[in-house]
Amino acid sequence: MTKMTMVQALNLALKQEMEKDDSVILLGEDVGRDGGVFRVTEGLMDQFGEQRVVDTPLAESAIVGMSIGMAAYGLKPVCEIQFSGFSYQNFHQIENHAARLRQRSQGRYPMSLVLRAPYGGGVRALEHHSESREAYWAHTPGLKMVIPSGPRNARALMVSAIRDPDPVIFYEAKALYRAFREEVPEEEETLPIGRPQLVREGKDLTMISYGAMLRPTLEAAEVLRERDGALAEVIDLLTISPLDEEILVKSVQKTGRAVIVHEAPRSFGPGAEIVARLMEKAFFFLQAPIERVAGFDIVIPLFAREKSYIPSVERIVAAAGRTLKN
Amino acid sequence: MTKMTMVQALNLALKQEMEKDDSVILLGEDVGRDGGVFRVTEGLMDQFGEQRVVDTPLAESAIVGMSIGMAAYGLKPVCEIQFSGFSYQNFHQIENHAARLRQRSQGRYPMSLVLRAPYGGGVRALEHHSESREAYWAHTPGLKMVIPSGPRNARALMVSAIRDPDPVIFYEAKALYRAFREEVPEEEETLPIGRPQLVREGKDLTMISYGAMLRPTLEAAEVLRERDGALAEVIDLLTISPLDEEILVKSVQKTGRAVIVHEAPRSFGPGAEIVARLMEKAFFFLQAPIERVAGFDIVIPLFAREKSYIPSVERIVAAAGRTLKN
Amino acid sequence: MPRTPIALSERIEYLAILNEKGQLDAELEPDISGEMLLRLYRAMLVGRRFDERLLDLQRQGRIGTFPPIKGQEAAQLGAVAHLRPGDWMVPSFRETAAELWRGRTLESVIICNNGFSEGAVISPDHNDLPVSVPVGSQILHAVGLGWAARYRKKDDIVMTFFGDGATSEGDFHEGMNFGAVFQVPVVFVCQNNQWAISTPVARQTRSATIAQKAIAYGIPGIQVDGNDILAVWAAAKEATDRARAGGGPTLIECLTYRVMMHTTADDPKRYRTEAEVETWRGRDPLTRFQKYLLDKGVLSGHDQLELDTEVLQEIQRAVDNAEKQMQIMGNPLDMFNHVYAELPPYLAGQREELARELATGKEVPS
Amino acid sequence: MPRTPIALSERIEYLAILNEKGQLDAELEPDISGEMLLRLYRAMLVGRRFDERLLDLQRQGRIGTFPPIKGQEAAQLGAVAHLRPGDWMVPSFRETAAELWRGRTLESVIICNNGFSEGAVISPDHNDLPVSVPVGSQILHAVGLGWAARYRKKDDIVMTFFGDGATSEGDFHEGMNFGAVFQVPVVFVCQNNQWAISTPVARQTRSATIAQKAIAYGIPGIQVDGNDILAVWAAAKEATDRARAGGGPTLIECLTYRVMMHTTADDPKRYRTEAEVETWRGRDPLTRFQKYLLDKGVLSGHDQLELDTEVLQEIQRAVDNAEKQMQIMGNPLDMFNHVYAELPPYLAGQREELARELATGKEVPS
Ligand SMILES: Cc1ncc(C[n+]2csc(CCOP(=O)(O)OP(=O)(O)O)c2C)c(N)n1
Ligand SMILES: Cc1ncc(C[n+]2csc(CCOP(=O)(O)OP(=O)(O)O)c2C)c(N)n1
Ligand SMILES: [Mg+2]
Ligand SMILES: [Mg+2]
Repeated sequence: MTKMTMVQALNLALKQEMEKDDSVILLGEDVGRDGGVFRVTEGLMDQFGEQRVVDTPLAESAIVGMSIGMAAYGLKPVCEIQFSGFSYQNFHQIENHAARLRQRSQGRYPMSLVLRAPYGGGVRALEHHSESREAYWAHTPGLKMVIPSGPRNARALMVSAIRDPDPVIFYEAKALYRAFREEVPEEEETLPIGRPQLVREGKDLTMISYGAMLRPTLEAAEVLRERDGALAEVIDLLTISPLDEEILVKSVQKTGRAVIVHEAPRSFGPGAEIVARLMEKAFFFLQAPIERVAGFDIVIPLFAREKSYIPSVERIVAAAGRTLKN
Repeated sequence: MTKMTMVQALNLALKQEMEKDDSVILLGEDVGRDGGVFRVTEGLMDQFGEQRVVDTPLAESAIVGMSIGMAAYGLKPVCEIQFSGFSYQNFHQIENHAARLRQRSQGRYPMSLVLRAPYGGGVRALEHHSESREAYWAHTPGLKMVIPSGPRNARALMVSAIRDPDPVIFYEAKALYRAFREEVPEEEETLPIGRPQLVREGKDLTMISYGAMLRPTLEAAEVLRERDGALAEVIDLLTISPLDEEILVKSVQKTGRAVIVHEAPRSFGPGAEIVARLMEKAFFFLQAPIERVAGFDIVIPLFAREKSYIPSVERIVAAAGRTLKN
Repeated sequence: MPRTPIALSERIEYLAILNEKGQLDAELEPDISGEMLLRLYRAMLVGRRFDERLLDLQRQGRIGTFPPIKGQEAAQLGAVAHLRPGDWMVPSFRETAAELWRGRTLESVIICNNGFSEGAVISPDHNDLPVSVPVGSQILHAVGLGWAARYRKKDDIVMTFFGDGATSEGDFHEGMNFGAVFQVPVVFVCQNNQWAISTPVARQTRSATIAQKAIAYGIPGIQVDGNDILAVWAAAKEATDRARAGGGPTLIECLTYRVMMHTTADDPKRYRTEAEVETWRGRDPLTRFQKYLLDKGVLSGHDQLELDTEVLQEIQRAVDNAEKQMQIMGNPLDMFNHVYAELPPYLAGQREELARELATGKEVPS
Repeated sequence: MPRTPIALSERIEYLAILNEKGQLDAELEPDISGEMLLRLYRAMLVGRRFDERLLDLQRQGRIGTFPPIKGQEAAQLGAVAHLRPGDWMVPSFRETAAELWRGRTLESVIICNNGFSEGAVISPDHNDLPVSVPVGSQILHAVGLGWAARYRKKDDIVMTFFGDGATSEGDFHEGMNFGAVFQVPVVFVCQNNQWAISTPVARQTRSATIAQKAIAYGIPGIQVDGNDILAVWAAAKEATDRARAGGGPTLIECLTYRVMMHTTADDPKRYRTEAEVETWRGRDPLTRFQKYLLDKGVLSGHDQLELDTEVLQEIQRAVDNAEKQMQIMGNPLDMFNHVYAELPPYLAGQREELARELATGKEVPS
């Protein structure tokens, strides 16, 4: 095992899958020579050549549309959209085709395609570089929407995403890229797509989060324990959609309380669906209204004010405190 | 008052606003000579000329991007996207700019822009012509998302949308275009954007819907009264976002039960947000889990099977029945 | 350092071989075998008669909205005839004749147009994509397929079709550009049928031809009389040969005409004159080709009559067949098929909900 | 009906006036007043020195990521100088020199680059759009503005800037096409600085020039030496005059070079050689123009020194000013401003939530 950043872990996943399977092709803006603007694909063009790591012209719809053709041919394209804020240029290719080609061809064509995109705030980036809009994809039938929360699960989920027969939108939190290191085994590791993970056991409250928000959520859980003696169970979604609510429901049936944390705008955001699922399956266990700690329903501000936008440990603790008071 | 279809009522709204204000400009594919594929803009090019009703080349991003420029100049473009299924071609123009230009220019430029698009199923249309994905826009800060449920409110809301200083996505249910007629007054009528309407009073249950689903919801309410003597209160959202939950919350505080009905896929759909709002503000009044009756999380089927996809009166009644049993 | 004219490396040409009266420019006549000529003729005939029959079915409410192809048979068949089964055809939505050439059954077209996705099947021994409704979007898939074929060192090539209207979409541009930069083996065939619903091509673009747009991408472009199957054949042969030989993509503009309505939901009288349509009826690709074949002695008057009957019978059988199949189609649960390779749990739950609902005969629980 | 070459109505030309050594092609010398020449020179100087200062500030952590413009001053200023205040400039994100010309303050640039949206202000007496990061997207706004100006019967024109990379985006294509079809008064200025981050222009497009893409839209296109402010001036004069006279849009390709990194987050050593950069340093637009002005006697060695000091002082004042302003900026509640004309109720509630949170000094309620 080596200690790796998330960038390195993702790089490892790509490298190993490319070594194993010559149908895995990387493409996108600056992914080759430059190694990607965040260096996730660093060194891969040197190792695999220009035929497998493809620097494309600057056009997102083309990157995705071309990937769709490659996937229909039976390749496994992993395309990069430089920032998720520019993935709307290819929205129609995803909605109209990637999410449907299996269905539109009555199962004839597979659509093993991964769309990687950095998302979220916290790195003093430019306008349009900090959004968190996974709900768009999550609401689109035919897609899978995956967001890892650290180097090790990022690597394992990326391997699973590449092997998945369906299109996977894979958001990578910029704030996590180099935030911390984790032991990542050299040998292959996968994680099932569509399965959230219990990452901290508790009994008084269920906290649900993912991506860059998992760590402040865990910190908040720790504050709650230290300060109030309240034991929070924490669940890392990992897959936003298709959302499997089983583990969430079980936890809330036990704790009767829940707080959901994400950076995405609150209204019509991922948290709403989780509330709705818990309403459907755990209503009679609920002892307090479920709280959502989320981005505000505004354009995410430029970086000087980002800190007040993105959910903080304090804000999470406060929400949990309200929930526990009921 | 004349009895009008929704197509005629929308046409009236456009015509009258264009007569009053020469900054109102219509543009889109086939909106001029042809009067729009659903005839909503019929006769307007004859009346107002090619400078005010603009047939554009076939490019949705350009239609919206051009409208953004027009709005920044101070005009009030009303652009048509021929089917909402092709509004993803312009998703980036809406997300990156229309929803933000006011903010991006520190309030300097208004963004009085209406994007009209037919949505939803039920008219035996082609692939990509029947989707209901209002949640994409509703989750986008800076936008307003409006869906009328009949000729009269369509006319009034269209007038308000045109006068609104912010960008409005205006979805028109194809299934309603010629489904029925309503009295529509010749004189001006507006409806506030951002305000749902109570359309049927009741005490046992709150039913929330909008657009084409309002009528089956009302029918279901009638079935419940006749069959079970249960009195359902029915609310027509009209504005999906920004969602004002006040009237929803009041109703559920009274009834303790709610069913939400929409065509859009259930997961991460508009219903989820309504559940979450009611959770926040009416939790302690709830006597049963809130039910969502919605499209399935699949690609909407071609028309032969559409009837099983779109929520039916029976399905709504069944959900209400479950809610009332608790 | 004066103002220097920039010499362009691309030349744009116009090609026509068989004129409106079916008269041949013998110098340019392509060398096509008698057998192939007859196959092409039969395919044009099937395309024409089937289109007419679909219109009847639609008017009788036996199928839904569909886009007639009448008048565009030559543009489609002259091009697609150069593909091998293992090649890829990436259609737009108005290429029924080409799809049938590629082994799609008449039945499947009827079934699809009647709202059953089971009709969207691709002939198992052909590598084609299904009909694509979002205008221009499929062009990019063709580029990806071509890229993949080359990567796999196959000599498969790809042919994609789109309309004049499609050339306004960003995806057309991005597709042409990627195709050119990556030198993929793709033939871009634009059926310039003069209209995009109610928009005439002169309002679609200010360029005098679609073909000259190739200059923007540094690839060869050619404009042909798209109602002249020999011209289409010749241009497409050059382009497919080039693609197969690794010479990269070509843009072919076929000048043709949408003789019918855009789709059966459209009323072209609102925006164009009968006189214009008449002019183009006079340029019909089928009668023109027929005359050529008769002149050439490849076809006799007798063959012609026999073929007519045969084709009509084939279509009738297909209609009967399709209608029989549709009676046993229609399990609503099938709409959950193929959304994912495997149904995720929550969605499986939704399928069960529907199954229960169907089982109780839509009984309302009380 | 043989193969006929199609004659193109568009001619694509190349224009250069002042060569790399600052030597003039006197025949082509545009007639620019001495005052304007000095204004242009000063603006180039401010653009250059400010860019250098921003880089320092960024390296010191006093501002965030920003895109340097060094080497592209002539391409921007030679073009934008033809605009009247009431005209519209629609920038991409690398037009700081043009923005300053149009009355944007140095302070606002610093403030914006330090993450405060208050910096995104447009000079009140100029009609410009703010910086636009999504590549190519702004081109369409220019078309809409131009359309609106013509509709209002104003003789306002619009100039929009974009890079070579932007020409690959669908929005470039759709914008050029709409602009051409509607004959809007828009000048499309492509700063072909040879790179889009790590992608060289040869990999961006297979066409030999960007200018020839105009042929696809049936509008005039011209390629100029973008480091030669006289050539840019001359081409832009022609294009702006044409636009103002109702002659429709023009595409100008300015051949220039991105001498620095893409943004301060980029390391160009990863993908290009120092030798290439050196070559282009030798074509510097500022020294070239300086030599011309000295030769012409419009500028003296003394003026030059004085100007240098003056400009540095101006920049220093702006930095001080901006840093002072930023100390009192930063009420997080301001991020709720301008999202809507009026805050909707639920959002007003969110603002209150934040206000309460701020008021309690992030105290955690227990
Ligand atoms: C992206 C998109 N926008 C709009 C439509 C609606 N629409 C269907 S066909 C069509 C016109 C297409 O014209 P053209 O490309 O010339 O093809 P033709 O119909 O003439 O074969 C339009 C506007 C669509 N299907 N897709
Ligand atoms: C739609 C979109 N895709 C990707 C990016 C990321 N990005 C920013 S600038 C840039 C390169 C732009 O190249 P060019 O248009 O030549 O302009 P230059 O940077 O050379 O001025 C890229 C890929 C973006 N901002 N917008
Ligand atoms: Mg057409
Ligand atoms: Mg560039």
